[in-house]
Order: sequence, then structure tokens, then C-alpha cells
Amino acid sequence: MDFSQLFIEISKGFSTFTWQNGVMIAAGLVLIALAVLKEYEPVLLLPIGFGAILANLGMTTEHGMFKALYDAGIVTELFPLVIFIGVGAMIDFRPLLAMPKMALLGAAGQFGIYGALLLAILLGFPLNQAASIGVIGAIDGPTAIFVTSKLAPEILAPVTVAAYSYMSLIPVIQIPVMKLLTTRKERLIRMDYAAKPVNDGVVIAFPIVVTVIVSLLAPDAAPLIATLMLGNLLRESGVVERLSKTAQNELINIATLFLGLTIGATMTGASFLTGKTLLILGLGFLAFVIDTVAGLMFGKLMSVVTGGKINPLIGACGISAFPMAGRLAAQVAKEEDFDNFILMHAMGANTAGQLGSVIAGGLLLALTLGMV
Amino acid sequence: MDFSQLFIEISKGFSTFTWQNGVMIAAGLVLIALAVLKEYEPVLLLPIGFGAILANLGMTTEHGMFKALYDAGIVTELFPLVIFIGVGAMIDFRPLLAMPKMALLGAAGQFGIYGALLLAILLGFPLNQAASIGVIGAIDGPTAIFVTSKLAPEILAPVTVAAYSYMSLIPVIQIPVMKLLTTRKERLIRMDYAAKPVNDGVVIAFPIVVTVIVSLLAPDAAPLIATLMLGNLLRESGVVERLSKTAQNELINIATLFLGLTIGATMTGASFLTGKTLLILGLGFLAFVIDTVAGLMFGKLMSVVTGGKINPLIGACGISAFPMAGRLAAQVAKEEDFDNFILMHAMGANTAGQLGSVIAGGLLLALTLGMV
Amino acid sequence: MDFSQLFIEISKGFSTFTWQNGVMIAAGLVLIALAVLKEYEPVLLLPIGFGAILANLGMTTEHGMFKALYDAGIVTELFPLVIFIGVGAMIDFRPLLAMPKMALLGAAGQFGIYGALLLAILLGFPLNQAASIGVIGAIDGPTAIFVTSKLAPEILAPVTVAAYSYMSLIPVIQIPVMKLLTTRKERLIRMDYAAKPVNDGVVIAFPIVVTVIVSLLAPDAAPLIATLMLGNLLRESGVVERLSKTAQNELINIATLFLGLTIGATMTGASFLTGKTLLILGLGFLAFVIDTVAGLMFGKLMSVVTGGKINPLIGACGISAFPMAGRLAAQVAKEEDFDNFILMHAMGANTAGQLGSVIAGGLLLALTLGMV
Amino acid sequence: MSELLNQGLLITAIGMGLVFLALLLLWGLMAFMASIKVKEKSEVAEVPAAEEAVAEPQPEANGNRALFVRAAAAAVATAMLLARRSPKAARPAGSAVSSWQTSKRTSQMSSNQSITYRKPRGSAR
Amino acid sequence: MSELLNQGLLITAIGMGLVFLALLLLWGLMAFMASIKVKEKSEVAEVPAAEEAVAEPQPEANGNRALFVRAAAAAVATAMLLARRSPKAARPAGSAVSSWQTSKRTSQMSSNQSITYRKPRGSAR
Amino acid sequence: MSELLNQGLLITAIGMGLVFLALLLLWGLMAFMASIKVKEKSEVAEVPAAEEAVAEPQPEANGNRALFVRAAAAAVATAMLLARRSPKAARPAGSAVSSWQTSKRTSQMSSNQSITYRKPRGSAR
Ligand code: NA
Ligand code: NA
Ligand code: NA
Repeated sequence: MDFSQLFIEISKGFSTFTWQNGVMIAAGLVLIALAVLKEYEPVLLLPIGFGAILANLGMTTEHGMFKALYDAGIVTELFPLVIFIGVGAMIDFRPLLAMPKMALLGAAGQFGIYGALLLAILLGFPLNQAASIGVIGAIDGPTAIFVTSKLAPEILAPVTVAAYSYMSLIPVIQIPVMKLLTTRKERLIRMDYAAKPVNDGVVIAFPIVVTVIVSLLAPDAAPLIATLMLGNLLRESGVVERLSKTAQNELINIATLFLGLTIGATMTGASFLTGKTLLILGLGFLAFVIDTVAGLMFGKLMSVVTGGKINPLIGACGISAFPMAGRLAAQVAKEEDFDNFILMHAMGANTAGQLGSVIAGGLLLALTLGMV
Repeated sequence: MDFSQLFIEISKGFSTFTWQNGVMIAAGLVLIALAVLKEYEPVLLLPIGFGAILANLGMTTEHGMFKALYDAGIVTELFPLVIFIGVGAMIDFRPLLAMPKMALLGAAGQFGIYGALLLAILLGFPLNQAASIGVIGAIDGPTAIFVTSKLAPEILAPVTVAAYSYMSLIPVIQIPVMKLLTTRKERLIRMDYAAKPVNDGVVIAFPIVVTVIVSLLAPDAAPLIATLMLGNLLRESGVVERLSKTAQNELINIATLFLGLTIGATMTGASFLTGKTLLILGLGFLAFVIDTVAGLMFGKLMSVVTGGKINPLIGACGISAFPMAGRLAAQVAKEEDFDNFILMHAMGANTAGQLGSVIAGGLLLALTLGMV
Repeated sequence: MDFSQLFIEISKGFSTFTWQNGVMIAAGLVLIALAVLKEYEPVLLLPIGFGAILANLGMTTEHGMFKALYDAGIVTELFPLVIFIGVGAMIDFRPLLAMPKMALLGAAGQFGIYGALLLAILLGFPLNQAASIGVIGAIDGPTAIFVTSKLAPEILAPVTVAAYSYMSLIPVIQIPVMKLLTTRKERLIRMDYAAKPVNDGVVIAFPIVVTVIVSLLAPDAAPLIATLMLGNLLRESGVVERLSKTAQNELINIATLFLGLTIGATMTGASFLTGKTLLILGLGFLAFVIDTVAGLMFGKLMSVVTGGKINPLIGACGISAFPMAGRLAAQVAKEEDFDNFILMHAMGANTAGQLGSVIAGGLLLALTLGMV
Repeated sequence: MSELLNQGLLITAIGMGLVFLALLLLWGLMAFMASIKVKEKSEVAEVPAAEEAVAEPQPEANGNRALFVRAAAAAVATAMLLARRSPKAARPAGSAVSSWQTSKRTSQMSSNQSITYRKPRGSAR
Repeated sequence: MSELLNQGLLITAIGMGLVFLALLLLWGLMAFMASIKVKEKSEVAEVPAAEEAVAEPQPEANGNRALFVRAAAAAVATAMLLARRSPKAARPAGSAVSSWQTSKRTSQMSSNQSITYRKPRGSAR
Repeated sequence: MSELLNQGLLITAIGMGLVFLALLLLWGLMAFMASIKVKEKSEVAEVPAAEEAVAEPQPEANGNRALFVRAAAAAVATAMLLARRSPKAARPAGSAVSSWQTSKRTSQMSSNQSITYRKPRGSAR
């Protein structure tokens, strides 16, 4: 009988534990604390945090349960795409359809992608990684995962963690920038909401038309836009209530839980605790800030062009981060003037930002693949 | 830097688009329109239609999300079988158990399978494809998918589309045939419903006994009959309410959504727009008509044999297409005479048709495999 | 045309049927009868029984649907682990946290594991199989499946069937042992429940801390304890209600249904009907008895040590079998004295037994892997 | 071709023959099973009781308090009935086929919701 | 590096250009689609009817029986409304964005539930 | 065999030793954690308020209108309570183990539903 072999087997939990594992477990605890105490995106941060803890106790994506989930949901892209079906089933495009010009704000909120990409190149990242870092600026979880897993799966963990963590910190990031870049007078601008009801047929046709156009313009974004619009079609068609409900509940819940755990499980100390990760987190933060700044600036531009009929705050909703960014802008306007109700406009810009992010992500993927 | 390479990458959405893709997208739109405007089987036609659009925008079953779904659910047979668990949990066999002679109608409604098979052979199809075309006449989606994916996966798309499209058009197809082949006097026949309560134990034992018998008689039908009866056992046992509910809701919804999308995604222009497809669609239509005619004729025969105690209309329910065909026959009888209530008899024949379709599908599979 | 080939194909259902298949179908019917008539663990026994019937009608885990489910859920360990997420989301650790000393009972209830292991060695089983037989004494389905599928997948069917069948027979097994080993005076002992409310933060931190400690002590138990505690964290965190509900409902229902069917489908006559299986079933029974005896004895010891403040009955809850064992002990105490309410103490010991079983299973796995 | 056609005709003959055989067998089996006597069960007692509570209110209520109590009781009973029914409401269309015994009476009521060219939303298959 | 930076700048130029182009296209498309006239539908009639039933109770109820009937009616109507609403209550947060037409009025009411640093529990993404 | 039995005995000794060690550790840990002081929270205030609304009806209602209003209020409160409870009703059996603080009182009530040889339907594991 080999006692030493036995002792090794029993004590392997301690013997393979490194200080990096300890640090990452602490990081996981911070994510869980943000989820539980601050209620920042808890449905994602809590599973990610718990997955990070598990990865550093030996349950990595290289074997067992998390390998199975990684292969079934990340490699196949099913988890982010299934989540998009559910998100699509939760989106109401009526505000945007009633105010089509808001679409432009959804383009302006994507500058952060390219800002971060250029900075990453300057810092020495290769193009595929730089593009993946840039996609943090899409400020949309599934888009970030989809693009990064195709361009640079080796940095999937930090990119995803950055995307979701900053998304959960949106209020902390955006409010100071909003107050800094807009004057009180601008924030007080009221906007009329011409209560123009949108034809039900248009609302049903919209997701189909958008799918066709965007898939032709940016074929690499097709799966993303297709699933988002599929969910929306399930919702708006009115004839498949049971599918719409399943997409909004069971499907998205299961995919979210497993996606979060699996992403967390890629955060092993050895691979995550590098200078590169710190750089990625920093660049991701800048991407968020640049997005917000560009959005606000474009909002100010539209405000000037329209002769002060646009409240620049809604520019900050073009970044995506649906639906938090939309609510946030409305909240800031209301804080300035209790009777200033811009939520509908903000949500219009926010849904445009969602579309813009997916399109930008797909184009980024195509352009980068065409370069390397 | 290679601009031409970049341009190719960006414009590939347009450059790879063919007129066949355009036609198929239009076909997908028609399916969605049938689903949304006419509410014909929307839970299936809408995903199939949307899948067809996506396939012709580049999202085929050869890569990405739809390859993953195809491998996970069609190749493994899991999608149709999981749907059958849910369907089984929705079926009530009490009307059939109370009137066992209705079982014969479930056999008569399968003639269309062999009519279509023979016609297909005459038109030059090889045996495996002819049998797959015949199975459209089973008028049951999961059976058609199960049999075709084993015999001739290369024509899975047109067979499935024919099966589901015609099933959604059941009222349009059956009502004229019903009115043509039955006299008003026959349609006025009332049937007594001896309100014979069925022993609960019998209702629980029935799915188990049917599984054993059918699996021995037609082993190739075993997975189909087993899942259908499993669902029914979950329902009738009364002790696993939570499993029964899950089968009837989340499980069937998820499988239906993904099945529809994946089947749709096999409908690429290049593979679907052939003369063969047109022939298959035509033969499938004939299979539906032959089924209905044979069922009605057998109904008339039973009417004569029983001395006018059977309304021949219920013969049309033996074709399967559960539960639409059953409701339809009852409706036609009621239109003739508002007080003629034959719904129970019709549903009895309809559930028999469901059993008959599965058995016939399994036998067809076995016989064809034994020939080729 | 080859008629004999055709005949072989059609009659293969009967020609391949053996008397062993008949016996196993009868066994499947017994399991279903236990589920339906006695309502013993119906959500598991019914699918297992139905799966056993199907396996002996040709639907084995070697091809088709059950191979797909076996590969997707048993080989990857996902089914038992997903079930554990759901179980964790149903457990309330407050009674245990309020009476920490109950933890010891959760250790005492594991002696049956090693008793059965030693007996199995004496009967000539190799070490890996003996350990797998021992894990029946963990009296916890997912633990038994997890450990056995790693150590001795060739005896997964009898081990799992023994674990779930005896678990469903817990009242029949435990009550006689309880009455035999405790005096009426002991059963009449009342216990104070110091209604000490537990800090919510502690309840949230508990699953995380347990995960870290147990994963370090018994890394092979990490997936089991991690999923159990993940479910509990989802429940107690209070911020991810939708994930907690999904885990307790859809996820656990789907996994339970498919796990039961797949385990049942491994019970083919040829592989199951051996002398070995009978030995395993017998040893499993002994494991249950030894667990209960050891738990009661430890309960008596604690009763003596605390000067009669502990009712020895709660020792029988340390075996796991959550939550039946806990309810059972409370019920036996109440039968003796209608006003003796020990349910909280019993559930405290029962949850400790759940933890103890998982830890013991992980250690058994590690030790056996370190030996062979 | 003619070889193939022969095969097809053979499959047709055997296939239809076996289908009829199988369903004849099922007929016999069901006739046998259905002949097994039904045991009466009395589990259905509770719901009607609640429905009585709803139907109960008689006009000759004497006094305000009694009246109030009745109103509240009726309201609660109704709410409970609704709560009890709501899960069934969520049940999919196909499963509504079970209360056969009401036969003719249902006929009148169901005649409102014409079903000819339309089936209930969301029925899955 | 400078080669890479050139590539990056090129991607930026083309990428942002195409994003703006795509969303301009969507603007035009939406403007066109939104210009399609709305057909009036009268499906919304039923619920207000039930709400009226709730609001109906007038003080001048003459006689106990009438009073009782009204109370019961109101109770039932309320319960039904609640039952009808309960599925919507289960709907996730993101979908609450639909009843835009109430605009200003909602503004006052929603101001209680501050959202700045907090989002509703369990919104998934 | 005896070699194998030695291995078995060794596994038994180490295994049971470590199980007791692990649970002793958990005991200490829980004793420490449980000693952390509980902060009082006042979130539970709302539901009792609604229940009061149900229990409120006093006999000395003066006038028909007041009576009516009370009846309606009670009905609505009841319906709301039921609506609020219904999701919990859907909760599976295993989770019912949480309201420990009611201890003895529950004892009397729960004694009706005997559990010895039977467990609630559909509890999953
Ligand atoms: Na964005
Ligand atoms: Na048929
Ligand atoms: Na145990």
C-alpha cells in the first residue's frame, strides 16, 4: 500500500492551491457582493462570481461539468444567442419606430469600440485581440462573447468580465460623465412625445426587415441580429405567446445561469492574473467612457441642429446597455426637473443602441477577419 | 493592406446572395404570414418560416448555431421525441377507451402513406425517398421527421415542410372532401355516447400496455410510441404533476421552437428549389387527400355495417393531425345540425389516428429498411 | 425480393425478446406500481421504471435517444449536478445554523458506506466496485451516480436503482430499526428550540464558505458540493429569484425526467439479471440499515453526553435521504407523544446528513482513486 | 421500375395489413380493459363545496353584519376558486378534452367559439 | 506597429462609416414604415368593461339584496382583473416599457421607485 | 483478498476520520457564524397590513355605503393576498421547511397531514 500516494490524493486540494487562486476567489467574492449587496446585474454577476470561485478550487473549463457546458454553450455560441432570443422578446421597439431619428444615436454610441481598439494596438496587442478588447465598447454581453470567441478566445474571460462588470456599474460610470458634459440648461430640455400609435403590422414586420437588411450588410452579425429579432417577432406576432414566454423565462434563465457559471469558470488565477488582464480591464473602462462621451456629444449636436428640441442626455443611451442606460438618462433628467419625462425618448435611443451595437460588432468581426 | 480582400469580406452578404435565396425568403415570409394572419399552426410555421429566411441569409445547418441545433436535436432524434412527450401529456385516451371500435378508423386513415409511396415510385423516386414522401401521409410531424431522417435525410426539408404546412391547412383540405363524399343525411347521423366511465387504473395501464405491444410489433416505432405514451403516463399517473406540466410546457416549447428553426434552416435555395421539391409537395398533398378519402370511405362502411349508427364524418379524423382533425369533423356535423354533438367520437377516432400513424410510420421504416 | 429478410426485419421485435427482458419489464412495472400506488418517490421511480421497460424492448443506451441522453447527461455528469442545483435551492440551512452541533450527526450517518464497502470486499468485489456499492450508503442519488460513474460505470444501473429504491422505502426500512434501538423513554425526550434567529448575511455566506472548505478538503466532491451550494446561494441571496425558481422547477424537472429514463434504460436484462446485481441490492440494503443504526447509536451517545437533552431519534436523520428522513423521525416522535415537536432538530440533522453524504462521497472517491 | 413497384406494392400490402392487425389488437385489448369495473372515488367533494359557498347568498339576509359576512365569504370563495382555476387556465388547448361526461350540455355552450378555420393560439406540435 | 495602426484606423473609418450608414438606412426604413396608417382595432373593449364593473358601485343602493349583489359583483370583477393581470405581473422588467401613451401621468407615479443606482431584481442579461 | 481488505479498512479509517473532522470543522464554523448578531429588519410590515384589512370588518358599520366599501375592500385585499401567495403555492414541497419560528403552534396544525408512509406528490430528487 502506498501511503504517500494516498496522502497526495487526499491533500491535493491544498497542495495545488496557489496565491493566485486566493486572489481570484476574493475577486469572485467581490462580484457576488456587488450582486447581492448592490444588486448590480445579479443574475449575471452572481453566477460569474461563483464560477470564478469554483474555477480556482479546481473546477475549470478543462474537464468535467464546466467543460461540458463550455463545449455545449460557448463553443456552439448557443448560450449568448439563446439569451438574445429572450432579450429580443423583452424589447419594445415602438418608441424607436415612433421616433426614427433616434436611430442615429445608436450609431454614435459605438465610438468607444474603435477608441479602445486603437489604444489596444498602441499598447501592443495584436489585431484580433485589439478588436476583441474594442468589442467591450459594444456594451452588450452576448455581442462581446460572440465576437471574442471567434477572434480571440484566449482573452474571452477578461473581455466578458469587463463587459458585464462595467455594465453593472453603468450608473457609477455614466452619471459623472453626463453631469460633466451637459449643462443644467441642456438637461432641462423637454421633449414632446407625439403619441403617434404605430401600426401593429409594422411592429411585426420590423424584426423581419431588420434581420434581412442587417444580415446582408453585416453577415457576421447575422446570428446575433437574427436571434434578437426572432425573440422580438415571437413577442410581437401575438400568436405564439407560449414560445415568447418560454424565451423570456425558462430559456433565458437557464442560458444566463450556465453562461455566467461557465464564463466565471474560465477565470483561473494562472490565466487571469496577468498584466494583460489589467490592461484589458482598463481599456474596457475607457471604451465605456468614450462611448458615453461620443453619445452625449452627438446628442448635443442633434440638440443644436434641431434648435434645442433634443435633450442631449438621451445621447448617452445610444451605447446599448439595454435597458439600464435608458432608465438612467430619464432618471438624471427627472432629478434636474421632476416633471421632465424623457423615458420614452431615452428607450428609443437605447433600443437603437442595441441595434447599433450588434451591427458594429458584426462589422468589426468581418473587418478584422478580412485583415488578418 | 489588401483592400480587395476587405471589400470581399464586407460585401459578401450581397455577393453570395442568389435569386433562389430571394425566392426562399419570400417562401419564409408566406409561412410567417400564414402563422400570424391565419393562425395556422403558428408555433411551428413561424419558427420554420423565420429559419428559412435565415438559411438564405447565410445561417445554414452547415455551421454555427443551426449546426449545433441540428446535431443536438435532429441527428439525435431528441427534438421530435421530446415534442412527443409533450403531445402525449396533452392526449386524453378516455374517449377511445370508451369506444374501442374507433381504433379501426385509425388504421383506415393511413392509406395515403402507401398511395403517395406508390405514386412516388411511379414518378421515379428511389424506394427510401418514396417511403419518406409516403410518411407525409402519416400527417404527424414528429413521425415524419423521425422516419425521414433515418431513410432519406436529403429530403428532410421538403417532407417536413409539406407535413407541417398541410397540417396547418387541414380545414382547407378536409372540408371540401368531407362535403363531397358524404351526403347531408349521413352528416346528420347522431351518435349515442354511452357515458361509460373508464377505470382510472385502466387509463394508467393503457400507455404502458400500448408501448409494450407496439414496440414488439413495430420495433422501429418504439421511440415514437414510447415517448408519446411516456407523456401520457406522466399525465394520467397523477403522481408526477410537475413532470407532466414541464413536458406540456417548457420542454415542448423549447423543442418546438428549436425544431422549427432548424427545419427551416435546412431550406436553402440551392437545395430546396428543385423540381423534386415541387413533386414532393404535390405528392404530400395527394397523401393528405387520399388519407381523408380512405377515412371517410371506411366511415361510410362502418356506418352501413352498424346499421347507420356511425356518422361517417368521424372517419376523417383517423388521419391523425391531432387534435385539429377531430375538432373539424365535430364542427362540420354541428354546421349541418346545431344539436349534433359528435366531438367525443371524433376525438376518439382522432387519438386512434395518432396511434395508427405512429405504428404505420414504424412499420414503413422497418419494411423499407428490410427492402433496401 | 427477399421475403425472409423482410420477415426477419418485421418480426425482430419478437425474435430478439428474451425471458430476461420479460423479467426486467416486470421489474419496471413494479417500480411504476410503487410510484403510482404507494407514491414512493414517484418523480424518479416512474421514469426509471418506464426506462427499464423500454430498454428491454430494444431502446438501450447504446443507440438513439437514450445514447444521446446518456452522453449528454450521465457521461458529462450534468444530470445529477443540475438536480443538485435544484435540491440546493430547496434546502433551508437555518435549523442547522441555529443548532450547529447537529453537524456531528451528519458524520455518524455515513458508517453504512464503509460497512457495505468492507462487506463487498469480503464477497470478492474489486475495490472500485466495492466503493461504488458503498456509496449506496450515502443515501443520496446524485452522489451515488457521480461517484459510481467515475469508479465503476459498469455497475451504475444496480447501484442507482438500489439507491433510489431504498430511498423511496425509507419509512419501511427506518421505522422498525428506530423502534428496536430506542426505548420509549428516549423517544419521549423533548428538545428545546432556542428560537435563535440567524443573521441573513450568515445564511448567504454559508453556502460559499462550505463550498470553499469542502472543495479544499475533498476536491473530488467539489462538483457535488458546489452545485448544491450554488442552488442554496441562488435561493438565499434573494436577488436572483428567477434563477432560483428556474432551478427549483424547470431545470430539476427536466434533469430528473431524463436522468430517470436514462438510468432505467441501462437496466437491460442481459446486463442486469446477474448474481452480482442481487449481491449489490443486498449490500445496498445493509448499507441503509447500518447507516440508520450508526446514526441512532450516535444519537444515544449524544443524549447521554448532554444529560438527556437530545432525542436519539434525530440520529436517524443524519443518513441524508433529505427531506424524508427528517420528517420521518419527527413523525415517530409525535406518534409516541402528540405534543413532542422535534421537526426542526430533525431537519437540522437531516441537512447535516446531506452535507456529510456529499463530503463522504468525495472522500471515498479520492481515497479509492488513490488506491487503485 | 417494375421491380421497385412490386416492392412498393408488397410494402403497401404488408404495411396496411399490419396496421389494421395492430389496431384490431388494440381494439380487443381496449375492449377487455374497458370492461374492468370502475371503482367509485369520492375525492371530488371539496371543490363543489366551495362552489356552493359562492352560490349560497340568499336574499333573506337579516341584519347588516350577516350580510357583510356573506359578502366577504362569497368574495373569498370566488377568489379562491379563481386562484385554483388559474393553473388550469394555463393548461394548453389539447388537454381541454377531458370532461366528456358533460356532453350535450357543453355542446350548446361551446358553439359560440367557432373553430372551423381557426385553432386556439399557441397549441404546440 | 504603424502597419497595425494603419489597419486599425482603416477598420475604424470603415466600421464607423458603415455603422452610421446602416442606422441611417434603418432611420429611412422606419420613417417609411411608421408612415403606414394605423388601422383602428376594437379588441380592447372587454377589460374596461370589467373595470367599469369595479367602479360602478353607487351609494344610492336601494335594499340589502341589491347591495349584496353589487358587492359580490365587484369582488368577482376585481378578482378576475387580478387573475387576468397576474401573468403580466410575472413578466420580466424589461417588458414594462410598453404603455407609452400614459406618458406624463406615469411620470408622477413612477417617481417613487427611484432607479438610479439600482435595477429591478432579476432582470436577465 | 487480505491485501484488499487492508485497503478497505484503511479507507474506512481515513474516510470516516476525515468525515468527522470535516463536520467538526463545519460545527465550529457555524457556531462562529451563528454568533454574529442579527440585525433587525422591518421589511415584513406590508403583508400583515393587508391581512389586517381582511380581519378588520367590525360589526358596528353605520350605513349601507360604509358597509359596501368595507366589503369591497375586504374582497380586494383577499384577492391580492391570494394573488401574492399563489406563486408560493407553486413552490415545491421541499422548500416548505422554512417558517421555523412558529414551532409548537405549527405542531398542532400539521398533525393532520400524516407523513409516515407517504411523501407529498412530486417532490423531486
Ligand atoms: Na454599444
Ligand atoms: Na395518419
Ligand atoms: Na448518507
